Amino acid sequence: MKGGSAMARTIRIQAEPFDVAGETAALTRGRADIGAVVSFMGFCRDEGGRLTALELEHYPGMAEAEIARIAERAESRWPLLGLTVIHRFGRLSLGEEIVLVLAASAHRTAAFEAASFLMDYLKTQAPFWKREHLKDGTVGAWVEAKEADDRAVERWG
Amino acid sequence: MKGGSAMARTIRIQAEPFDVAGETAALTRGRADIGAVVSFMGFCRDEGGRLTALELEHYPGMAEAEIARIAERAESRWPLLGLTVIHRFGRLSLGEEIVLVLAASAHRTAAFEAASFLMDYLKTQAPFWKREHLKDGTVGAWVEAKEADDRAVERWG
Amino acid sequence: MKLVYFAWVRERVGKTDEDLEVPEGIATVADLVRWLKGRGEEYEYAFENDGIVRAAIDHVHVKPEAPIAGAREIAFFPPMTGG
Amino acid sequence: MKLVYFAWVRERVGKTDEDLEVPEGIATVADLVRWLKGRGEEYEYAFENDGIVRAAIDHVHVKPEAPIAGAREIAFFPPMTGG
Repeated sequence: MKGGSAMARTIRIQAEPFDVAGETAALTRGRADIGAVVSFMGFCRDEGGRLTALELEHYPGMAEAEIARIAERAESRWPLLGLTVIHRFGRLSLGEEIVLVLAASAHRTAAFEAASFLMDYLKTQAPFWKREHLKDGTVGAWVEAKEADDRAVERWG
Repeated sequence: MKGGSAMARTIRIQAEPFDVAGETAALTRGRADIGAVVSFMGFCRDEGGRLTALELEHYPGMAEAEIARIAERAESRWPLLGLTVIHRFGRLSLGEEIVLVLAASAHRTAAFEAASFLMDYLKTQAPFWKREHLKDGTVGAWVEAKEADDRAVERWG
Repeated sequence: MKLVYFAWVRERVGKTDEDLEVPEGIATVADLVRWLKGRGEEYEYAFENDGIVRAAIDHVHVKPEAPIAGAREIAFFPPMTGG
Repeated sequence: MKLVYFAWVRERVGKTDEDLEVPEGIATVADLVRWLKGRGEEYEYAFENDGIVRAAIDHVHVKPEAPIAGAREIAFFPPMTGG
Protein backbone atom coordinates (compact mmCIF):
# COMPACT_ATOMS: atom_id res chain seq x y z
CA MET A 1 0.00 0.00 0.00
CA LYS A 2 1.32 3.38 -1.01
CA GLY A 3 0.55 6.00 1.61
CA GLY A 4 1.09 9.09 -0.51
CA SER A 5 -1.55 11.68 -1.13
CA ALA A 6 -0.30 12.41 -4.64
CA MET A 7 -2.87 13.73 -7.05
CA ALA A 8 -3.26 11.45 -10.10
CA ARG A 9 -4.64 13.22 -13.16
CA THR A 10 -5.65 11.52 -16.42
CA ILE A 11 -7.10 13.40 -19.40
CA ARG A 12 -7.84 11.66 -22.68
CA ILE A 13 -9.70 12.59 -25.86
CA GLN A 14 -10.44 9.45 -27.85
CA ALA A 15 -12.77 7.85 -30.38
CA GLU A 16 -12.82 4.51 -28.53
CA PRO A 17 -15.18 3.55 -25.69
CA PHE A 18 -13.82 3.67 -22.14
CA ASP A 19 -14.11 1.26 -19.22
CA VAL A 20 -15.37 2.88 -16.03
CA ALA A 21 -14.28 -0.06 -13.84
CA GLY A 22 -10.77 -0.08 -15.31
CA GLU A 23 -10.42 3.68 -14.95
CA THR A 24 -11.68 3.55 -11.35
CA ALA A 25 -9.23 0.72 -10.54
CA ALA A 26 -6.37 2.70 -12.12
CA LEU A 27 -7.23 5.66 -9.91
CA THR A 28 -7.54 3.74 -6.64
CA ARG A 29 -5.05 0.87 -7.06
CA GLY A 30 -2.56 0.61 -4.22
CA ARG A 31 -4.02 3.59 -2.38
CA ALA A 32 -5.63 3.52 1.06
CA ASP A 33 -6.22 7.25 1.35
CA ILE A 34 -9.11 7.40 -1.14
CA GLY A 35 -12.48 6.98 0.57
CA ALA A 36 -14.80 8.20 -2.17
CA VAL A 37 -14.92 8.12 -5.97
CA VAL A 38 -17.76 9.91 -7.75
CA SER A 39 -18.17 9.25 -11.45
CA PHE A 40 -20.24 10.88 -14.12
CA MET A 41 -20.99 9.09 -17.38
CA GLY A 42 -22.80 10.85 -20.20
CA PHE A 43 -24.69 8.80 -22.79
CA CYS A 44 -26.10 9.41 -26.26
CA ARG A 45 -29.89 9.83 -25.91
CA ASP A 46 -32.44 9.41 -28.71
CA GLU A 47 -34.27 12.64 -27.74
CA GLY A 48 -37.69 11.04 -27.77
CA GLY A 49 -36.93 8.81 -30.75
CA ARG A 50 -35.70 11.53 -33.15
CA LEU A 51 -32.01 10.49 -33.28
CA THR A 52 -29.92 7.52 -34.30
CA ALA A 53 -26.53 8.97 -33.38
CA LEU A 54 -24.56 12.02 -32.33
CA GLU A 55 -21.43 13.20 -34.08
CA LEU A 56 -18.87 14.92 -31.90
CA GLU A 57 -16.34 17.35 -33.34
CA HIS A 58 -13.53 18.74 -31.19
CA TYR A 59 -10.55 21.08 -31.38
CA PRO A 60 -7.50 18.81 -30.97
CA GLY A 61 -4.88 20.32 -28.71
CA MET A 62 -7.18 22.93 -27.21
CA ALA A 63 -9.59 20.27 -25.89
CA GLU A 64 -6.84 18.66 -23.80
CA ALA A 65 -5.45 22.04 -22.71
CA GLU A 66 -8.85 23.43 -21.70
CA ILE A 67 -9.79 20.29 -19.75
CA ALA A 68 -6.42 20.50 -17.97
CA ARG A 69 -7.22 24.09 -16.97
CA ILE A 70 -10.65 23.02 -15.67
CA ALA A 71 -9.01 20.15 -13.75
CA GLU A 72 -6.49 22.56 -12.18
CA ARG A 73 -9.32 24.77 -10.95
CA ALA A 74 -11.07 21.76 -9.39
CA GLU A 75 -7.83 20.56 -7.78
CA SER A 76 -7.19 23.96 -6.21
CA ARG A 77 -10.74 24.14 -4.90
CA TRP A 78 -11.21 20.65 -3.38
CA PRO A 79 -8.82 18.23 -1.62
CA LEU A 80 -8.77 15.76 -4.52
CA LEU A 81 -6.62 12.63 -4.66
CA GLY A 82 -7.36 11.74 -8.28
CA LEU A 83 -9.15 13.03 -11.35
CA THR A 84 -9.94 11.34 -14.66
CA VAL A 85 -11.62 12.96 -17.65
CA ILE A 86 -12.18 11.01 -20.86
CA HIS A 87 -14.15 12.60 -23.68
CA ARG A 88 -14.97 10.76 -26.90
CA PHE A 89 -15.30 12.17 -30.40
CA GLY A 90 -16.64 10.92 -33.72
CA ARG A 91 -19.94 9.21 -34.41
CA LEU A 92 -21.58 7.77 -31.29
CA SER A 93 -24.69 5.60 -31.56
CA LEU A 94 -27.69 5.65 -29.22
CA GLY A 95 -26.85 4.47 -25.73
CA GLU A 96 -23.10 4.81 -26.24
CA GLU A 97 -21.08 6.66 -23.61
CA ILE A 98 -19.77 10.14 -24.48
CA VAL A 99 -17.87 11.33 -21.45
CA LEU A 100 -16.44 10.01 -18.19
CA VAL A 101 -15.45 12.10 -15.18
CA LEU A 102 -14.02 10.50 -12.04
CA ALA A 103 -13.20 12.49 -8.91
CA ALA A 104 -11.48 10.80 -5.96
CA SER A 105 -11.12 12.20 -2.46
CA ALA A 106 -10.91 11.07 1.16
CA HIS A 107 -14.55 12.06 1.71
CA ARG A 108 -17.67 12.14 -0.39
CA THR A 109 -18.56 15.84 -0.42
CA ALA A 110 -15.38 16.94 -2.22
CA ALA A 111 -15.75 14.12 -4.77
CA PHE A 112 -19.41 14.95 -5.50
CA GLU A 113 -18.80 18.68 -5.82
CA ALA A 114 -15.67 18.33 -7.96
CA ALA A 115 -17.35 15.91 -10.39
CA SER A 116 -20.34 18.23 -10.73
CA PHE A 117 -18.06 21.28 -11.20
CA LEU A 118 -16.04 19.44 -13.87
CA MET A 119 -19.16 18.50 -15.82
CA ASP A 120 -20.58 22.05 -15.70
CA TYR A 121 -17.31 23.47 -17.06
CA LEU A 122 -16.81 20.67 -19.60
CA LYS A 123 -20.25 21.38 -21.06
CA THR A 124 -19.65 25.11 -21.50
CA GLN A 125 -15.85 25.54 -21.85
CA ALA A 126 -14.35 22.45 -23.49
CA PRO A 127 -14.21 22.81 -27.31
CA PHE A 128 -16.58 20.03 -28.39
CA TRP A 129 -19.61 20.34 -30.65
CA LYS A 130 -22.44 17.87 -31.12
CA ARG A 131 -24.42 17.34 -34.30
CA GLU A 132 -27.54 15.23 -34.59
CA HIS A 133 -27.98 12.27 -36.94
CA LEU A 134 -31.68 11.75 -37.54
CA LYS A 135 -33.74 8.61 -37.72
CA ASP A 136 -34.58 9.21 -41.40
CA GLY A 137 -30.88 8.88 -42.26
CA THR A 138 -30.19 12.59 -42.77
CA VAL A 139 -27.72 14.71 -40.87
CA GLY A 140 -29.55 17.11 -38.60
CA ALA A 141 -28.63 20.36 -36.90
CA TRP A 142 -25.75 21.24 -34.62
CA VAL A 143 -26.94 21.02 -31.04
CA GLU A 144 -27.53 24.47 -29.59
CA ALA A 145 -25.88 25.49 -26.35
CA LYS A 146 -28.31 25.63 -23.43
CA GLU A 147 -28.80 28.63 -21.20
CA ALA A 148 -29.30 26.22 -18.31
CA ASP A 149 -25.70 25.07 -18.77
CA ASP A 150 -24.41 28.63 -18.54
CA ARG A 151 -26.45 29.17 -15.39
CA ALA A 152 -25.08 25.92 -13.93
CA VAL A 153 -21.54 27.26 -14.31
CA GLU A 154 -22.41 30.54 -12.62
CA ARG A 155 -23.18 28.84 -9.30
CA TRP A 156 -19.46 28.06 -8.86
CA GLY A 157 -18.75 31.80 -8.69
CA MET B 1 -33.91 -0.07 -28.33
CA LYS B 2 -36.60 0.01 -25.73
CA GLY B 3 -38.19 3.42 -25.52
CA GLY B 4 -39.82 3.06 -22.11
CA SER B 5 -39.07 5.35 -19.22
CA ALA B 6 -39.49 2.56 -16.66
CA MET B 7 -37.61 3.01 -13.43
CA ALA B 8 -35.17 0.14 -12.83
CA ARG B 9 -34.29 -0.36 -9.18
CA THR B 10 -31.66 -2.76 -7.83
CA ILE B 11 -30.82 -3.10 -4.12
CA ARG B 12 -28.36 -5.72 -2.88
CA ILE B 13 -26.60 -6.37 0.42
CA GLN B 14 -23.70 -8.74 -0.16
CA ALA B 15 -20.29 -9.85 1.08
CA GLU B 16 -18.84 -10.08 -2.44
CA PRO B 17 -17.23 -7.22 -4.38
CA PHE B 18 -19.29 -5.55 -7.09
CA ASP B 19 -18.48 -4.49 -10.64
CA VAL B 20 -19.29 -0.86 -11.37
CA ALA B 21 -19.02 -1.32 -15.16
CA GLY B 22 -21.34 -4.35 -15.13
CA GLU B 23 -23.86 -2.58 -12.90
CA THR B 24 -23.78 0.52 -15.11
CA ALA B 25 -24.27 -1.61 -18.22
CA ALA B 26 -27.19 -3.44 -16.57
CA LEU B 27 -28.82 -0.08 -15.83
CA THR B 28 -28.36 1.44 -19.28
CA ARG B 29 -28.53 -1.58 -21.62
CA GLY B 30 -31.08 -1.20 -24.40
CA ARG B 31 -32.15 2.24 -23.23
CA ALA B 32 -31.78 5.46 -25.19
CA ASP B 33 -33.54 7.70 -22.69
CA ILE B 34 -30.73 7.74 -20.12
CA GLY B 35 -28.34 10.65 -20.66
CA ALA B 36 -26.51 10.66 -17.34
CA VAL B 37 -25.35 8.12 -14.78
CA VAL B 38 -23.71 9.36 -11.59
CA SER B 39 -22.02 6.78 -9.41
CA PHE B 40 -20.63 6.90 -5.91
CA MET B 41 -18.16 4.28 -4.71
CA GLY B 42 -16.99 4.22 -1.10
CA PHE B 43 -13.66 2.58 -0.23
CA CYS B 44 -12.01 1.32 2.94
CA ARG B 45 -9.40 3.92 4.02
CA ASP B 46 -6.43 3.29 6.33
CA GLU B 47 -7.16 6.46 8.35
CA GLY B 48 -3.59 7.70 8.22
CA GLY B 49 -2.10 4.21 8.53
CA ARG B 50 -4.00 3.09 11.66
CA LEU B 51 -6.19 0.43 10.04
CA THR B 52 -5.83 -2.84 8.16
CA ALA B 53 -9.53 -3.49 7.61
CA LEU B 54 -13.08 -2.51 8.43
CA GLU B 55 -15.72 -4.97 9.58
CA LEU B 56 -19.27 -4.18 8.58
CA GLU B 57 -22.22 -5.50 10.54
CA HIS B 58 -25.76 -5.02 9.26
CA TYR B 59 -29.35 -5.78 10.18
CA PRO B 60 -30.51 -8.30 7.55
CA GLY B 61 -34.02 -7.58 6.34
CA MET B 62 -34.15 -4.05 7.70
CA ALA B 63 -31.09 -2.99 5.65
CA GLU B 64 -32.85 -3.88 2.39
CA ALA B 65 -36.18 -2.38 3.58
CA GLU B 66 -34.61 0.89 4.74
CA ILE B 67 -32.60 1.33 1.52
CA ALA B 68 -35.80 0.69 -0.45
CA ARG B 69 -37.52 3.47 1.52
CA ILE B 70 -34.61 5.84 0.83
CA ALA B 71 -34.75 4.90 -2.87
CA GLU B 72 -38.48 5.62 -2.98
CA ARG B 73 -37.92 9.09 -1.58
CA ALA B 74 -35.24 9.78 -4.20
CA GLU B 75 -37.50 8.46 -6.99
CA SER B 76 -40.36 10.71 -5.91
CA ARG B 77 -38.07 13.74 -5.73
CA TRP B 78 -36.11 13.46 -9.02
CA PRO B 79 -37.05 12.16 -12.52
CA LEU B 80 -34.88 9.06 -12.23
CA LEU B 81 -34.69 6.29 -14.83
CA GLY B 82 -32.66 3.85 -12.76
CA LEU B 83 -31.19 3.39 -9.31
CA THR B 84 -28.72 0.81 -8.00
CA VAL B 85 -27.54 0.48 -4.41
CA ILE B 86 -25.12 -2.27 -3.40
CA HIS B 87 -23.76 -2.34 0.15
CA ARG B 88 -21.20 -4.88 1.31
CA PHE B 89 -20.83 -6.44 4.74
CA GLY B 90 -18.19 -8.52 6.51
CA ARG B 91 -14.46 -7.86 6.70
CA LEU B 92 -13.20 -5.44 4.04
CA SER B 93 -9.48 -4.82 3.57
CA LEU B 94 -7.83 -1.49 2.83
CA GLY B 95 -8.72 -0.13 -0.57
CA GLU B 96 -11.69 -2.49 -1.02
CA GLU B 97 -15.01 -1.02 -2.08
CA ILE B 98 -17.78 -0.77 0.53
CA VAL B 99 -20.76 0.74 -1.25
CA LEU B 100 -21.98 1.54 -4.76
CA VAL B 101 -24.75 3.96 -5.65
CA LEU B 102 -25.79 4.55 -9.28
CA ALA B 103 -28.40 7.12 -10.26
CA ALA B 104 -29.56 7.36 -13.89
CA SER B 105 -31.58 10.18 -15.42
CA ALA B 106 -32.07 12.00 -18.71
CA HIS B 107 -29.97 14.92 -17.43
CA ARG B 108 -27.02 15.31 -15.10
CA THR B 109 -28.47 17.51 -12.33
CA ALA B 110 -31.06 14.95 -11.21
CA ALA B 111 -28.48 12.15 -11.29
CA PHE B 112 -25.92 14.13 -9.24
CA GLU B 113 -28.46 15.25 -6.66
CA ALA B 114 -30.11 11.85 -6.27
CA ALA B 115 -26.76 10.05 -5.81
CA SER B 116 -25.69 12.59 -3.20
CA PHE B 117 -29.07 12.34 -1.42
CA LEU B 118 -28.87 8.53 -1.38
CA MET B 119 -25.39 8.57 0.16
CA ASP B 120 -26.38 11.08 2.85
CA TYR B 121 -29.36 8.93 3.86
CA LEU B 122 -27.46 5.63 3.56
CA LYS B 123 -24.81 6.94 5.97
CA THR B 124 -27.30 7.97 8.64
CA GLN B 125 -30.38 5.76 8.16
CA ALA B 126 -29.33 2.38 6.77
CA PRO B 127 -28.64 -0.14 9.57
CA PHE B 128 -24.91 -0.78 9.07
CA TRP B 129 -22.13 -0.44 11.65
CA LYS B 130 -18.40 -0.25 11.03
CA ARG B 131 -15.71 -1.52 13.37
CA GLU B 132 -12.00 -0.89 12.97
CA HIS B 133 -9.35 -3.59 12.66
CA LEU B 134 -6.02 -2.11 13.72
CA LYS B 135 -2.57 -2.49 12.26
CA ASP B 136 -1.29 -4.24 15.40
CA GLY B 137 -3.74 -7.10 14.77
CA THR B 138 -6.25 -6.15 17.45
CA VAL B 139 -9.90 -5.31 16.94
CA GLY B 140 -10.47 -1.61 17.53
CA ALA B 141 -13.49 0.49 18.34
CA TRP B 142 -16.84 0.78 16.61
CA VAL B 143 -16.76 3.82 14.33
CA GLU B 144 -18.69 6.71 15.86
CA ALA B 145 -21.42 8.44 13.89
CA LYS B 146 -20.41 11.87 12.63
CA GLU B 147 -22.35 15.03 13.32
CA ALA B 148 -21.34 16.19 9.83
CA ASP B 149 -23.34 13.28 8.37
CA ASP B 150 -26.46 14.33 10.30
CA ARG B 151 -26.03 17.89 9.06
CA ALA B 152 -25.61 16.62 5.49
CA VAL B 153 -29.01 14.95 5.70
CA GLU B 154 -30.69 18.10 7.01
CA ARG B 155 -30.02 20.03 3.81
CA TRP B 156 -32.55 17.83 1.95
CA GLY B 157 -35.34 19.22 4.18
CA MET C 1 -41.70 -10.49 21.66
CA LYS C 2 -38.38 -10.90 19.85
CA LEU C 3 -35.63 -8.45 20.70
CA VAL C 4 -32.50 -8.14 18.51
CA TYR C 5 -29.29 -6.24 19.21
CA PHE C 6 -26.52 -4.96 16.95
CA ALA C 7 -22.92 -3.69 17.14
CA TRP C 8 -21.86 -2.49 20.63
CA VAL C 9 -25.40 -2.81 21.99
CA ARG C 10 -25.20 -6.52 21.08
CA GLU C 11 -21.79 -6.81 22.73
CA ARG C 12 -22.92 -5.10 25.93
CA VAL C 13 -26.15 -7.11 26.22
CA GLY C 14 -24.09 -10.21 25.43
CA LYS C 15 -26.49 -11.80 22.95
CA THR C 16 -27.69 -11.26 19.40
CA ASP C 17 -31.39 -11.79 20.18
CA GLU C 18 -33.86 -13.13 22.72
CA ASP C 19 -37.57 -13.85 23.15
CA LEU C 20 -39.11 -12.06 26.11
CA GLU C 21 -42.51 -11.94 27.73
CA VAL C 22 -43.00 -8.23 28.23
CA PRO C 23 -45.32 -7.45 31.17
CA GLU C 24 -48.58 -5.51 30.84
CA GLY C 25 -48.11 -1.76 31.22
CA ILE C 26 -44.94 -1.61 29.09
CA ALA C 27 -46.49 0.51 26.34
CA THR C 28 -43.67 2.29 24.51
CA VAL C 29 -40.07 1.74 23.41
CA ALA C 30 -38.97 4.01 26.28
CA ASP C 31 -40.96 1.87 28.76
CA LEU C 32 -39.31 -1.24 27.33
CA VAL C 33 -35.81 0.23 27.73
CA ARG C 34 -36.59 1.20 31.34
CA TRP C 35 -37.88 -2.31 32.06
CA LEU C 36 -34.83 -3.94 30.40
CA LYS C 37 -32.45 -1.78 32.47
CA GLY C 38 -34.07 -3.23 35.60
CA ARG C 39 -33.32 -6.78 34.43
CA GLY C 40 -29.55 -6.72 34.84
CA GLU C 41 -26.23 -4.92 34.61
CA GLU C 42 -25.70 -5.87 30.98
CA TYR C 43 -28.84 -3.92 29.97
CA GLU C 44 -27.93 -1.07 32.33
CA TYR C 45 -24.57 -0.86 30.51
CA ALA C 46 -26.04 -1.12 27.00
CA PHE C 47 -28.56 1.65 27.61
CA GLU C 48 -26.45 3.77 30.01
CA ASN C 49 -26.55 6.95 27.91
CA ASP C 50 -30.16 7.92 27.35
CA GLY C 51 -30.96 8.80 23.80
CA ILE C 52 -27.90 7.20 22.15
CA VAL C 53 -29.33 3.77 21.37
CA ARG C 54 -31.73 3.72 18.42
CA ALA C 55 -34.72 1.43 18.00
CA ALA C 56 -36.62 -0.16 15.15
CA ILE C 57 -39.94 -1.99 15.23
CA ASP C 58 -40.40 -4.60 12.51
CA HIS C 59 -37.57 -3.08 10.41
CA VAL C 60 -38.76 0.55 10.68
CA HIS C 61 -36.93 3.25 12.67
CA VAL C 62 -39.01 4.46 15.64
CA LYS C 63 -38.76 7.07 18.39
CA PRO C 64 -38.75 6.25 22.14
CA GLU C 65 -42.43 7.23 22.39
CA ALA C 66 -43.50 4.68 19.76
CA PRO C 67 -46.04 2.10 21.03
CA ILE C 68 -44.82 -1.52 21.02
CA ALA C 69 -48.21 -3.22 20.91
CA GLY C 70 -48.35 -5.72 18.06
CA ALA C 71 -44.60 -5.62 17.39
CA ARG C 72 -43.04 -8.88 16.23
CA GLU C 73 -39.40 -7.79 16.40
CA ILE C 74 -37.85 -4.84 18.24
CA ALA C 75 -34.22 -3.96 17.47
CA PHE C 76 -31.76 -1.84 19.45
CA PHE C 77 -28.54 -0.52 17.93
CA PRO C 78 -26.07 2.41 17.94
CA PRO C 79 -26.28 5.31 15.46
CA MET C 80 -25.61 3.95 11.97
CA THR C 81 -22.16 4.23 10.38
CA GLY C 82 -22.55 2.54 6.99
CA GLY C 83 -22.04 3.96 3.55
CA MET D 1 -1.40 33.85 -39.06
CA LYS D 2 -3.27 30.54 -39.00
CA LEU D 3 -7.05 30.64 -38.66
CA VAL D 4 -9.04 27.49 -37.79
CA TYR D 5 -12.80 26.96 -37.83
CA PHE D 6 -15.06 24.41 -36.17
CA ALA D 7 -18.62 23.07 -36.40
CA TRP D 8 -21.07 25.37 -38.24
CA VAL D 9 -18.51 28.18 -38.43
CA ARG D 10 -16.29 25.76 -40.40
CA GLU D 11 -19.22 24.79 -42.64
CA ARG D 12 -20.18 28.39 -43.35
CA VAL D 13 -16.62 29.54 -44.05
CA GLY D 14 -16.21 26.43 -46.19
CA LYS D 15 -12.77 25.39 -44.91
CA THR D 16 -11.19 23.90 -41.80
CA ASP D 17 -8.25 26.33 -41.71
CA GLU D 18 -6.26 28.88 -43.69
CA ASP D 19 -3.10 30.97 -43.47
CA LEU D 20 -3.74 34.67 -43.86
CA GLU D 21 -1.62 37.82 -43.97
CA VAL D 22 -3.52 40.11 -41.66
CA PRO D 23 -2.97 43.80 -42.51
CA GLU D 24 -1.50 46.34 -40.08
CA GLY D 25 -4.10 48.01 -37.91
CA ILE D 26 -6.05 44.81 -37.19
CA ALA D 27 -5.32 44.78 -33.47
CA THR D 28 -8.03 42.74 -31.76
CA VAL D 29 -10.19 39.66 -32.36
CA ALA D 30 -13.13 41.99 -33.05
CA ASP D 31 -11.04 43.87 -35.66
CA LEU D 32 -10.15 40.54 -37.26
CA VAL D 33 -13.79 39.46 -37.46
CA ARG D 34 -14.72 42.79 -39.04
CA TRP D 35 -11.92 42.44 -41.60
CA LEU D 36 -12.89 38.83 -42.40
CA LYS D 37 -16.53 39.84 -42.98
CA GLY D 38 -15.29 42.26 -45.66
CA ARG D 39 -13.51 39.43 -47.49
CA GLY D 40 -16.58 37.55 -48.74
CA GLU D 41 -20.11 36.30 -48.25
CA GLU D 42 -18.97 33.07 -46.55
CA TYR D 43 -17.40 35.08 -43.70
CA GLU D 44 -20.36 37.46 -43.61
CA TYR D 45 -22.58 34.38 -43.12
CA ALA D 46 -20.36 32.71 -40.49
CA PHE D 47 -20.17 35.86 -38.37
CA GLU D 48 -23.67 37.22 -39.13
CA ASN D 49 -24.84 37.30 -35.51
CA ASP D 50 -22.47 39.44 -33.52
CA GLY D 51 -21.37 37.90 -30.28
CA ILE D 52 -22.38 34.29 -31.06
CA VAL D 53 -19.10 33.01 -32.49
CA ARG D 54 -16.42 32.36 -29.87
CA ALA D 55 -12.68 32.77 -30.34
CA ALA D 56 -9.53 31.19 -28.96
CA ILE D 57 -5.93 32.34 -29.38
CA ASP D 58 -3.35 29.56 -29.16
CA HIS D 59 -5.83 27.20 -27.46
CA VAL D 60 -7.07 29.70 -24.86
CA HIS D 61 -10.57 31.23 -24.87
CA VAL D 62 -10.47 35.00 -25.51
CA LYS D 63 -12.92 37.91 -25.66
CA PRO D 64 -13.47 40.07 -28.77
CA GLU D 65 -11.26 42.82 -27.31
CA ALA D 66 -8.26 40.48 -26.94
CA PRO D 67 -5.15 41.64 -28.90
CA ILE D 68 -4.01 39.29 -31.67
CA ALA D 69 -0.37 40.40 -31.84
CA GLY D 70 1.94 37.39 -31.56
CA ALA D 71 -0.84 34.84 -32.05
CA ARG D 72 0.15 31.67 -33.91
CA GLU D 73 -3.35 30.19 -34.26
CA ILE D 74 -6.72 31.87 -33.90
CA ALA D 75 -9.83 29.66 -33.77
CA PHE D 76 -13.48 30.56 -34.34
CA PHE D 77 -16.32 28.27 -33.27
CA PRO D 78 -19.91 28.19 -31.96
CA PRO D 79 -20.72 27.93 -28.23
CA MET D 80 -19.52 24.57 -26.96
CA THR D 81 -21.92 21.61 -26.62
CA GLY D 82 -19.74 18.77 -25.35
CA GLY D 83 -20.04 16.75 -22.17
